[in-house]
Amino acid sequence: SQVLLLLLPGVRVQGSTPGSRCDCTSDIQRRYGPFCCRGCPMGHYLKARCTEHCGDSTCLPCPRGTFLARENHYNAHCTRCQACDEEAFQVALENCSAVADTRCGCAPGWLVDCSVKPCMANSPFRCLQWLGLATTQHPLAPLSVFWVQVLVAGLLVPFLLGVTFVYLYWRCQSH
Amino acid sequence: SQVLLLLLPGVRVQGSTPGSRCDCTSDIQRRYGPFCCRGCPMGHYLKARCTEHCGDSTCLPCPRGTFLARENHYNAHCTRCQACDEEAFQVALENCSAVADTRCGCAPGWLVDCSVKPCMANSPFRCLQWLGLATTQHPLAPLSVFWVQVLVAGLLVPFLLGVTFVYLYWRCQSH
Amino acid sequence: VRQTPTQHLKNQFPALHWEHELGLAFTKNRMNYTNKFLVIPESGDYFVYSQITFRGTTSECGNISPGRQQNKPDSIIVVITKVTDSYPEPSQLLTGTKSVCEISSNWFQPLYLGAMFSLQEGDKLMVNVSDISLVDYTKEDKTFFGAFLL
Amino acid sequence: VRQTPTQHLKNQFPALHWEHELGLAFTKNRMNYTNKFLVIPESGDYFVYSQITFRGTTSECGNISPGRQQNKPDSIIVVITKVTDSYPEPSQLLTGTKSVCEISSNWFQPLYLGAMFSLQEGDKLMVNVSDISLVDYTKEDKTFFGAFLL
Amino acid sequence: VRQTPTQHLKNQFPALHWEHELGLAFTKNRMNYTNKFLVIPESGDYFVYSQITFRGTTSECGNISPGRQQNKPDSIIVVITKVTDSYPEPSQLLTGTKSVCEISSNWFQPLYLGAMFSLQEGDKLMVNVSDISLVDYTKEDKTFFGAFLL
Repeated sequence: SQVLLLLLPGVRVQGSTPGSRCDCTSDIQRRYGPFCCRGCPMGHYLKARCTEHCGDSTCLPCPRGTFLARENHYNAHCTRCQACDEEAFQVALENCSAVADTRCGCAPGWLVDCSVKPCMANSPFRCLQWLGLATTQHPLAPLSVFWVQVLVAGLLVPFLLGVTFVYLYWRCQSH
Repeated sequence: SQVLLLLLPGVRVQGSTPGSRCDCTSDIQRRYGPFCCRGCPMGHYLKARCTEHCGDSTCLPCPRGTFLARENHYNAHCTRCQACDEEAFQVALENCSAVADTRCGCAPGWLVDCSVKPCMANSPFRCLQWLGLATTQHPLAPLSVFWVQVLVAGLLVPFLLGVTFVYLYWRCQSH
Repeated sequence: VRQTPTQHLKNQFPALHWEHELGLAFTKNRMNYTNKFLVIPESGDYFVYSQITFRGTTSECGNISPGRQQNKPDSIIVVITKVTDSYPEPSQLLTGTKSVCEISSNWFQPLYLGAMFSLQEGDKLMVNVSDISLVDYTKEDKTFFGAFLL
Repeated sequence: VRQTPTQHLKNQFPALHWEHELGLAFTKNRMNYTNKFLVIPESGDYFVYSQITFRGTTSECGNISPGRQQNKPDSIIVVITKVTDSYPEPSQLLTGTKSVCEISSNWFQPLYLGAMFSLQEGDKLMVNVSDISLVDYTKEDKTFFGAFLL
Repeated sequence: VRQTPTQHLKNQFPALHWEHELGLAFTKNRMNYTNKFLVIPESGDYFVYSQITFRGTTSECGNISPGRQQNKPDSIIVVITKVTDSYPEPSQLLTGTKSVCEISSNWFQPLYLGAMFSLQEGDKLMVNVSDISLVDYTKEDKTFFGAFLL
């Protein structure tokens, strides 16, 4: 069974500045069989190679949702834009364009909370509401409730005993 | 696309004791097509089968880093030697040879600490320094020290207060 | 085929929507993708595979308090399901199921599945997950689904 | 090939028995299954794969008490082993090994393996597991084993 | 291709070195291995796969003390990356990423990846991991990497 390829109307031929030297050794051109072709600009993918020496490749714009950030390439596919993790309250600080990936981050008033340690460039992260920082950021974990009890017991009991002791001592002296 | 096979110079033909009976039924020989061939010795792999009845197979020494521990076999590949886990401070008690795998263990003065329970033959293990046993094997985990303190404070303080209270009460009554 | 999840089916786990043209995703040789299904173009033996990366904030089960009872774990499940004209009910081809009881503030982990099946022309394959909100759909190299004729 | 485990072999981990005809299980093109072994019908490159879903009640290791020492984990292991006439010892082709120290009342998780090997006619493949009692053999889409010629 | 890891690349995670001739490892049909890369000999659809077994001693996150806050987990990551002449940046084909917060004294677990890709002659594949010191390179059946033309 064969692959179905659609010829898209509105193809635009891309190329670098006309007249620049063409010898296939510089980064700008690349040899494809007998010809030396110019690469595609950023935001475009290679649809077809050039058909004459030092000719321009046929390059098409990256479809919506994809991008290619580098110049003078021969990639036949655009890279897919990443999606921001809405479950982690991430927002797109910069939407994906044909030349740059989505930039995910936190909305103003929200805090970036890296999900792992150590935190690296593309580590997963969550956005925490800055306002309710006291409650959400460090919610009173059930475990610290335990500690409050220990504290209370550890202070209160000696205090009560002390008070009883002083009272009795005072009563004893006053007789 | 085809596989590239290189004929190696210096091939040595191996075989078991000459003149032993050859009837393809014993373990020693094995029928390959019309012929009955002798197997390869340990430390060698089968390069080519025998070309005459009861002939010897062509066997080559196992390359460095591989081994075959058994006799009279027809294996075309040697098994790769295992590596010792340096991150777990393991050392090679016996380096890999053409006839035996690496034997990993702990250096003298180090303790084998199996990483799993139950501990089986080839379970992963770490080497712990024996000398500092009191500190390393069961170092008094910082956690239990904490609990000892809580215990002491929780018991001792009320006890002392109680004793003082009884003493004073007794003195008060006796006046 | 890369993944953009939306909840649709009633009686099973929700099925995932997939991207099938952009980036690393592609369909060829008449393998078709429509509305959450890969449609088998010709009868034969296919290798079917998928990875779903799940992620979540900590589960109640992972909440450790002194003298706590042992809690029941949550779970993450991925199922590759076949829908066929020859039988009115979908059948589960592959299932990855894992308990989750993490003590950390959040967790993430992949489940991978892959095996060979004899499929008929017109059979449809989809991927169902126990909870779509736990699926990490942010990058196509983490969550994917595919099939090829052997 | 689907899975009905019984314990048999001595020196390695126990090998699993498999269902090879019913349900999703099938053998074709002279690939044969006998007594726990898939038998390779012709020499060539094969993709060999298996998934074992393990499940258990909580392990001692996961028992959290204040001031506890860190325990050693249990482990779950699956090995795809080759037995060949050309050499008197089985060889381990693929191994999935995972530590288990769950704090929940019970746990379940899959281990998946798959890779390409050059195999000879008559070679036999089997699946060994560290503890058969931990294998979830209840459904064929959770625990499976297969191989196909490339 | 079996695995002997050394750290090399700058901007991504470190890439692993592989053994490609000894034991179970082999290259054939002009598939080439040089300096951490599998080099694609002819354009076509390839199934690319890898398993990395990670192991480590317990993580800070798993340290349970009374009244502890929930810690952030460590993580283990494996990425199969493609480097191509047609584009100046490597692209991530497959990613396995898992959080690690184990309470036991040590832990070990595999991450498996596998999928089909259209690759061009001369494309190069490598495996990057988040931390080479966590990779279990001791046995070739636990950590491996391969690709074959469909």
